[in-house]
Amino acid sequence: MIDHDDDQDHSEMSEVASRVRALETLLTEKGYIDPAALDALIETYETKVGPRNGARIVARAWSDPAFRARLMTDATNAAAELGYSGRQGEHLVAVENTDERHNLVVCTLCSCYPWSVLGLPPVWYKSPSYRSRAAIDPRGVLVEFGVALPARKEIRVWDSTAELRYLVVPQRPPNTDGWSEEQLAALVTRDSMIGVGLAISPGDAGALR
Amino acid sequence: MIDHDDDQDHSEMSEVASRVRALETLLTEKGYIDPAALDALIETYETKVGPRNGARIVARAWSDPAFRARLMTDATNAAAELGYSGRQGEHLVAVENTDERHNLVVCTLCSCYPWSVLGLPPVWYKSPSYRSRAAIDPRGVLVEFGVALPARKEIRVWDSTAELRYLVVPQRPPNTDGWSEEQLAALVTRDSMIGVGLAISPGDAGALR
Amino acid sequence: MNGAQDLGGMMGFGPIEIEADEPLFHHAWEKRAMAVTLAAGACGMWTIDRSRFTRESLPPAQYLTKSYYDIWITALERLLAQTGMADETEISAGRAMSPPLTTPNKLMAADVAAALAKGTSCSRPLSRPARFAPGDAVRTKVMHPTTHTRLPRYARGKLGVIESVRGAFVFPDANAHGGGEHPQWVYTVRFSAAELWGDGADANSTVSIDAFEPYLERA
Amino acid sequence: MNGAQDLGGMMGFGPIEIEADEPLFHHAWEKRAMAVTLAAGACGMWTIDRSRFTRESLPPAQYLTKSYYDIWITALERLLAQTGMADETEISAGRAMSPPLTTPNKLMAADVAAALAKGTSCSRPLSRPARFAPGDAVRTKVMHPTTHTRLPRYARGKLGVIESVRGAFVFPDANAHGGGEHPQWVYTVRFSAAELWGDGADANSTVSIDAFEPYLERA
Repeated sequence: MIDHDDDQDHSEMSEVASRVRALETLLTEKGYIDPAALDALIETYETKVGPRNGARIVARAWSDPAFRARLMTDATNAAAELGYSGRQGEHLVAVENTDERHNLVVCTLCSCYPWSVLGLPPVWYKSPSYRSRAAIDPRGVLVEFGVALPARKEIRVWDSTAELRYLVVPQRPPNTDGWSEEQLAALVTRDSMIGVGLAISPGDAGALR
Repeated sequence: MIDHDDDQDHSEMSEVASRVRALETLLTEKGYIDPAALDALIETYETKVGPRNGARIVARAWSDPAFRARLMTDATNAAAELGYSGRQGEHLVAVENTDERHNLVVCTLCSCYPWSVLGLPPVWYKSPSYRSRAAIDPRGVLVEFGVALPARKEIRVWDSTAELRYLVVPQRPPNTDGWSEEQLAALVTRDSMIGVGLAISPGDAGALR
Repeated sequence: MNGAQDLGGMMGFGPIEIEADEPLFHHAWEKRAMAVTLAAGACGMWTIDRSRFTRESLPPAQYLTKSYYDIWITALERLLAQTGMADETEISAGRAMSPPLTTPNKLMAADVAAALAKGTSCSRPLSRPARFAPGDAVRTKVMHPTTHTRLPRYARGKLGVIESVRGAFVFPDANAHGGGEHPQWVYTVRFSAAELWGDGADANSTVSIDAFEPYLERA
Repeated sequence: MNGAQDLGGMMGFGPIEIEADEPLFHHAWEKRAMAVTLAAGACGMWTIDRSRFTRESLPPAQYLTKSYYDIWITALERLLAQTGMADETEISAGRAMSPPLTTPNKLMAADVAAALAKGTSCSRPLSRPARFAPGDAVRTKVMHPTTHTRLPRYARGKLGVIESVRGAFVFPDANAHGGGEHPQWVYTVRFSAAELWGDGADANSTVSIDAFEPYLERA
């Protein structure tokens, strides 16, 4: 699944590629879809709607206590203040990590994910491995992501079984006093907003994920 | 799966066939198995141990009330009286259909089946379709097998989750007074001893299954 | 339905395949699959609940073998055939051979930004009051419908506590099957790991689901 | 473990494929697969419980895709490698490249009839009395071990009645993992369909499982 050049070879993937092409041609010929709309949809998620949106929300919440309060009360409207709204974020809920409590988001039944603030979900989020284990063994799942939490730290798993979409607000790393929202946002990884990671601590070499 | 000539073509089945051949060769070379023992195992289930064993037990139970009583109390020993014992029948239990009650056997967790009296299980018995539905929708499963029971008739499903193996004793068909055990045994289908069928009624055209 | 989609608590799938610097798409076809699924959905011929049910109705061996975008595409093919928007011959051939149906809507390129920014709210007004309040003890129902439901198997017949009342939303169990929206109150219900998983469960973790009111009974 | 083998109550597999005049084997290789599995098992290097666990540990997509004899063969390959009876190179190549292990037993052709007629009893003497008697109300435990168990998911946390005390048998949950036989009393426990499946269950059907004593609590 990590095959980046594609659609030419004779792999199983090519069979799917040709089915997708067939559908696009068929639906265009039937007049059901506008091919240019497809380009616009792709461009939106490639360039406009992604985890940087969520990171800016988190950085604002870290910086602005009043915004944080609004975010925790009504995340849908708080996100909209920053211009992030819409598809698969219509009913947004923010859940906050603390010293005592860590939050982890999953959709065991399909792939529900807060698109409006995190973009499209990564493959692992939709995989049977993650979906099967997040609810029954969240601590073990976190270890696989390199996050070893002490046994005394409570883990709250949120299974997105209805139309609510969850955004984890990770803990603000230490030694970031006086940082700008832009600087802070660079510490907020996508994984930290799903709850499988922590925000980057200044000085950590780790790349954003 | 209904491809009877095989092992030559380039199908997926051939890949399995070559793995089986590889294992047999390897284990023989290592001295772990005796290839002639494999032939003897196959011959046993092709010619000696099969549903005719169970049918003779049922016919005897229909004919001999004392045997029936022993069968219902201790099926392992009752079957042994007729010479049927051993592998996957070490702990046999007989369950009897009546006017009020129908019995159905399944193994939801694998493919447990009373080999000593019914031989090797059919493909459908081991299939996810049967194993998934027999416990939750036994009446619907029976309809698929052509057996429509009235709603007032109790269905007892036996999920073979331990080492007990269940043999259903179907109801004796009417109009068989004075029939010999051999004649009666011909009415007892394999399916009727799993509980997905009934014994053949005299005059029915149906072939044995 | 208890299909292969109901994965919570299942085992045997091996480690999570975490990919460093994962690209947004792994194949060019995935982009088109995502977009064609969204654009076809925008025609308004089916609800999101019906499309979820169509995906979870795939044979389990397929559901567990296919990549997620392939699941989408396979379900889309089925939906097109079921609704009569295209027949199977057209889908196989990849060209139109019969006149189209009239659809309620068509997503044009110029409207994409606005449509995505607006989204599709599943929230609905509901005059009757919510039956439960935060702190209430509830037990989820034992039920195994062959139809669509959003109550996962692992959380059936379990004792939990209402954490939040989230508002009233379209009821997927009815809406997926053309039964109408029948809005219901939705609650976040929290369960201890011990309640859900029993012996050996993590002593310090909890799991919540978002449960529609008909899934719940007062405990 | 909650693997793909735990199929009771699952949905989406379609109609049962009933084959008229089904042959005993569908391919020549199936005969050999059956026989080689039995003969290899007769070496005494693993228990039936371990072989069941090995089969159910196959990735779910494989378990649900392979034919049953292929599941046997795939598990056999794993068992040979795990026990050191053969290594993966030998298994791929189909020939011996290293000396064999000494095994407790070897099934010779002349002994097949007697071995099959004798079988392998899992019954064991147990001095402590059975905890439950016919008619007792019991509740099955809620447990989700990652290890082998014979308590299916659909029958966990459920109220049933002891129908029969079947005797004491090797305990698969321990024996599958080299933990010894730890014999336990086995009971046939019967549940109403309503208890197991809730709303919409058949009013006039029941399901029994054969439950090892540690699966049960007095209700």
